[in-house]
This record gives sequence, C-alpha cells and structure tokens, in this order.
Amino acid sequence: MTAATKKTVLLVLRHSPYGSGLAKAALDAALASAAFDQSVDLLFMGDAVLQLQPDQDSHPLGMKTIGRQLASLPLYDINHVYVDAQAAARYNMDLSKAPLQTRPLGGHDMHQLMVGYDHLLGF
Amino acid sequence: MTAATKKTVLLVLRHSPYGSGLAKAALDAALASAAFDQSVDLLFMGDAVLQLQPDQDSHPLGMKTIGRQLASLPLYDINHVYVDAQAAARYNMDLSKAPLQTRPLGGHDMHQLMVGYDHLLGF
Amino acid sequence: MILHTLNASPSSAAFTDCVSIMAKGDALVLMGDGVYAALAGTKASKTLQQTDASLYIMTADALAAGVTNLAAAVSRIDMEGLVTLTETFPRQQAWY
Amino acid sequence: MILHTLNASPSSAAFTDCVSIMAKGDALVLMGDGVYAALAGTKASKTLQQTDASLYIMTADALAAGVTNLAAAVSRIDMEGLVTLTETFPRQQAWY
Amino acid sequence: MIYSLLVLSSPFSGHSSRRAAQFAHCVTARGHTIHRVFFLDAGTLASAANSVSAQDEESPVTGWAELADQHGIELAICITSALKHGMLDQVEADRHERASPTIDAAFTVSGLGQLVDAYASSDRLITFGG
Amino acid sequence: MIYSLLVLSSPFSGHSSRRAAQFAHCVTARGHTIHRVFFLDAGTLASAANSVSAQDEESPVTGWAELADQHGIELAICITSALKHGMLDQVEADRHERASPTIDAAFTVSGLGQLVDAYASSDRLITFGG
Repeated sequence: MTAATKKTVLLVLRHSPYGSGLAKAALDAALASAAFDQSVDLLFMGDAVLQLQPDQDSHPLGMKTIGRQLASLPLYDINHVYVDAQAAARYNMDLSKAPLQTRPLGGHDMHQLMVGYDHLLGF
Repeated sequence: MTAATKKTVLLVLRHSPYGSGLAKAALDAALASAAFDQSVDLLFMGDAVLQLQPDQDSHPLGMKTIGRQLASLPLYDINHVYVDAQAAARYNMDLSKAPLQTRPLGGHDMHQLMVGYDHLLGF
Repeated sequence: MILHTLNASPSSAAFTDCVSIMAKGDALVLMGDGVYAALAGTKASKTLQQTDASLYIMTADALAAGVTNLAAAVSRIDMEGLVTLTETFPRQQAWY
Repeated sequence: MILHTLNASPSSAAFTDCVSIMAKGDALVLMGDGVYAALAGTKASKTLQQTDASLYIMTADALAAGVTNLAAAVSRIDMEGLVTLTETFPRQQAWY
Repeated sequence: MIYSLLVLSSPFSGHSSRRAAQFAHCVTARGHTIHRVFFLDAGTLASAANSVSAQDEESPVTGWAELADQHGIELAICITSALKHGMLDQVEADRHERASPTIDAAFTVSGLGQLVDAYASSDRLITFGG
Repeated sequence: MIYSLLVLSSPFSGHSSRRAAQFAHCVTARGHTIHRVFFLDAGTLASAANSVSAQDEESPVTGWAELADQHGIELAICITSALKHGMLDQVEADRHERASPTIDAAFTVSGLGQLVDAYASSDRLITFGG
C-alpha cells in the first residue's frame, strides 16, 4: 500500500448477513482497513441490523457465522459502531445482546453522522 | 424432448425488467414452452408490472428491450396474460398502452387464478 | 391450495406480494432471509398470522440467522418436513 | 451534504432507507431500477419531493425503462451530469 | 412421485442453491424420483468448476455433484444463461475459442426445452430463487 | 481530482456494472484521474473472460477492458471474492490446479489493502452496487 493521506471512512451496511455476499464483503473491508492502519466506523442500517442478531450459527449451512466475526471488531480497534434504532425496533431486537456494542441512532442523527466522513462505502 | 403429459403452467413474474436476469429468463421460458407445444399463461405481479411499461428502449444500454419482446408473445399463442391491478396503479400505469393485452386482477383473484394450474414457476 | 416458500426479508416486496396472495388452506415455509418474518412481537409475524395460512420455518435457516424467539403460530420443520409439504400440496410458489 | 445514488425500485428497502436519510442540501440521482421512483403521480415521487433534496434521473436509464412521464421536480442528467455532481458533493452514498 | 427442480439462485449469494441440493437429496431419500434439476439465470453458476471456497465453507458445486454421482440425477444448465455467465462445456469452449471448459463434469449444457420437458413430465416442480 | 471506484454489482444482473465503466470513461474525459477501480463480491465477475453475450448485447468485460487499454487504469479484483466466483489469474489457476486462467488480462488480482489504498488516496470514492 502506498503512503496516502488518511481519510475518515464510514461503512454503511444495509443488507442481511446471509442473503448476499455484502455483509461478508463489508466485514472483510473493515478488517483490511484496520490491518492497514486506516480506521473506519460502521453503521448498520435497515436489514443490516440483522447482522447483530445474537446466537447466530450458520456452520450447519456450510457458511461462516457473521455475528461471531463481528464480535472480533473491537480487537482491531474498530469501536465506533452505530445502528439504525428504528430498524432494530422493527425486528424486536434487544441490542444489549448483540455481539457488538452499538450506539442507536434515529434518521436525522444518521444523516448528521454520515456528513462527518470523507468517504461513505455503501454495502 | 420426451413425450409427456401436458401440464397447465402459470409463470408468475415478480421482478423489474432490467434489474436482474429474471424477466429475460421468464420470457425465454415462455417462448420455449410455446415452441415445444406446451401452453403457458403469465401473471405479472408487483414490480414485474414494470415490464409492461410502454416505450421502453434499452438498446443504448447494450441490452435487449424486454417490452418489445413481450409484444411478440401473442404470435406464439400466449394469450392469457394477467396483471396485478394494485401494482399497476401504484406505478400510475395506463395498461391500455402496454405492449401486451392483459387482464387486471386483485389479490383474491390472483390466488384463485394460481390454484387452477398444475405448476407455478416463480420468476 | 398453494405451498408458498419465502426466501426474502419482511422489508422486501417479495414479502408484501406473498402476503397479498396467501389464503386459508395455504401453507408458508420461511427459509433463508424469510426466517426473520417469524420473529415474535414483530409486525411481520402478526401479518403472517392474519392470513390464516399454516406457517412453517426451516430450523437450520432459523438457527443460522439467530432467529430463536418465534411467534407462536410458526412451526419448525427440517428438510424432510419441507419435502412432506411438497408431497401434500400440489403446487409451490417461490417468493424471493 | 450527501450525493445519494439510488439503484432500486420504490418497493425496495433501499428506497425506504434512502428516503429516511435524505435532507435539504442533499442530491439524489435515480439510476437503474431507481428511475421508477420518478414516475409522475406516484406515492414514491411525492415522498421524494417531500425530502427537499435536489432530484435527478439518468436519462438513458429512464428511457430504457420507459419512464417518460416524470414528476416535475426531477431533472434529467447524462453521465457527464453525474460526474459533475460527484465533483460538487464531497461524498456519495450508494443505495441498492 | 416425480419431481423436477428449477434453480434460479446464484450459489455465491445466500444459501438457496446449497439448500436446493439438500432438498433434492431428501426427495430421493424419501423414495421419489427426480426427473431433472434445471439451472437458469444466475443458477447456472452452480456448475462453476473453478470456484475456490474459503476455508470452513463448503463449495457450492459439491452438493450437486454428489447428487449426480450417487443418484444419477441429471443436472441441466440453460445454454444461454451458461454462456452469459461464462460457464462453458468442452464443446462451447471449442466453439468460442476459450482455453478450457469451465463447468463441472456433473452438469450438462441444455436448451430450455429440457425445462419444458421437466415440468411436463413431473408431478411437482419446485423452484428455488433468491 | 482523484477518483476511485468500488464496484459491487454483478455484470450479469442489471446494468450497474456497465454504467460504472461508462462513468469511469466520463470521469477521465473530464480531466480527472482514476486511481483505481476495485471489484468486490459479485463485482469481480466483471473480469469473466469466458462470458459469451447474446447477439445485440454488449459483453460486460468490453467497457472495462477499453478503460484499461486506453487510459491505463488499474482494475483490481479482490482475491477472496474472485476465487469464490471462480475468477482465477494464471498464478491462482496454477496454485489451485485449474486448467487455465478465467479472468480477462485487463484485470489484476489484489488484496483488500488495495481498496484501503484506493479510498485513502482519492478525493472521491464512488460505489456502484445492485
């Protein structure tokens, strides 16, 4: 990787954990960012809140468990994780049991959050 | 193709014309059915009503125009074409201008229609 | 009588279209992203119950997604259960 | 200020999520299946107008879809117009 | 009973394709016949011989290939969809001057007539999409 | 200005991948620099050398290959996604004992570090999905 100016980056996740390859792609992008010393924050929006559902186990389906992998993000110094509060409520989720500690936001707050970054990567 | 009992078949289309390969796949399946002397009927549901939007022209995007291909279905004796009336209304569509002549149905009527076939193919 | 299979989340058009067609005597099997429609206390699971169709969920798919708190009307089935339903119902409609 | 690009139909969760974030000063470009949100007289196009964001549609994508009857608030742009918007807006959010 | 399957889902997106293969195994285990599995659109990617799965993840081809090996079930991929997705057998690789075939040997390239035959010959046609 | 693109859409579903290539052409025509185009997830299928398009339809590879040829723009495909989708260069084909590479020569197999470098080095990061 060439030396480059640091940029502030928010990954905006929008899709369910297993319905497509996007959740895994976003997770890999987050881990690569940390490995290359570029910090990123995460926002789980809409169906992506389902990535935070506790007690996932997709091994019997021959796939890696997304929830378990998300739990490792703090080890890579990825600590700013935001979540769409309305979407979490729609799925009747108890975010205190999520694999990651998150900060719930409303629509207006999500907009305010997003305008604070140089780049938005929509997954 | 081996000789086989005829079956009554309804193709249930549900997706937009260009957002995926499904509209094209359903169209090809309908034409193949006619070519092999197996008659099929079509139901355009939800976003699939957008396949019936008049004046499509996707050639500049390097893709074949679905609407134009649908117009040829009556030449292959595919004449029973049904459409989700609510979805058409939601998109403010004038079905009299659609490339195919269709019969609009409500939710209950669509269920009644579907139970009349041996096979439903959902595209 | 239709056997519906739903492989899309409650926020999809597939869910809305599926629900608009479901009727008493039909059965619905939730699979893939469809399993989220079974979550207890959600608008989606209430909507499903109001259709008066029989409701099933693929156990392995539910476990993968962490969907453990099921609405009471939804029964767990395995792959053999799904095959059994296809034996009983003369036709299947796939929603995705 | 965010440049939103929407490549999904008004019946998708992408549309709903996009609209919930859009604010005055933002711009939205409709492309792919997103063009259907511009259809005049639909609930979708009314919802877009209520966000007070600037609304654009990719001309070639609209023509492909047969979307000719546009809501008044939506302006047609070509690919160069899209590039110009990315010059003006410091960040883009892709909805799909 | 006689079953046929129509698989429209990409094996690389979601687990619908994998689950369809498991369904097919279970159908035969219950004593039914599978007349044919027909792959259309992104479903044809199930035949991708060159896919390399991550550790701990199952190859999407495996479940289908076992079905063909153990039960002699026909796995037919639509030629138009297959060509579009770069899935070529030896004949098509030669015709289009590509270096080598890209589909697993368990799959057969077919026309859509085989889908028509499949639903016309079967008591059940089960579709897997998404 | 310096741009990078992130392409997540399959070239075989919708026209987002094709339109992304046209966007890239237009960015260079307006005098900007494209640092890199990074392909991830189903986006990596844009490199499919064996795709055969229907008559009247454009190959998804063409627009991208022109971009690399005419402007020397780097087209980087994520190695994990590429392997999963069966997209192999010569090195990977040898390593995994496949008959021949499956990606077009205009594309380079890369790690995700190249995505990080892309957004860190660019004034604009434009994502194409769906």
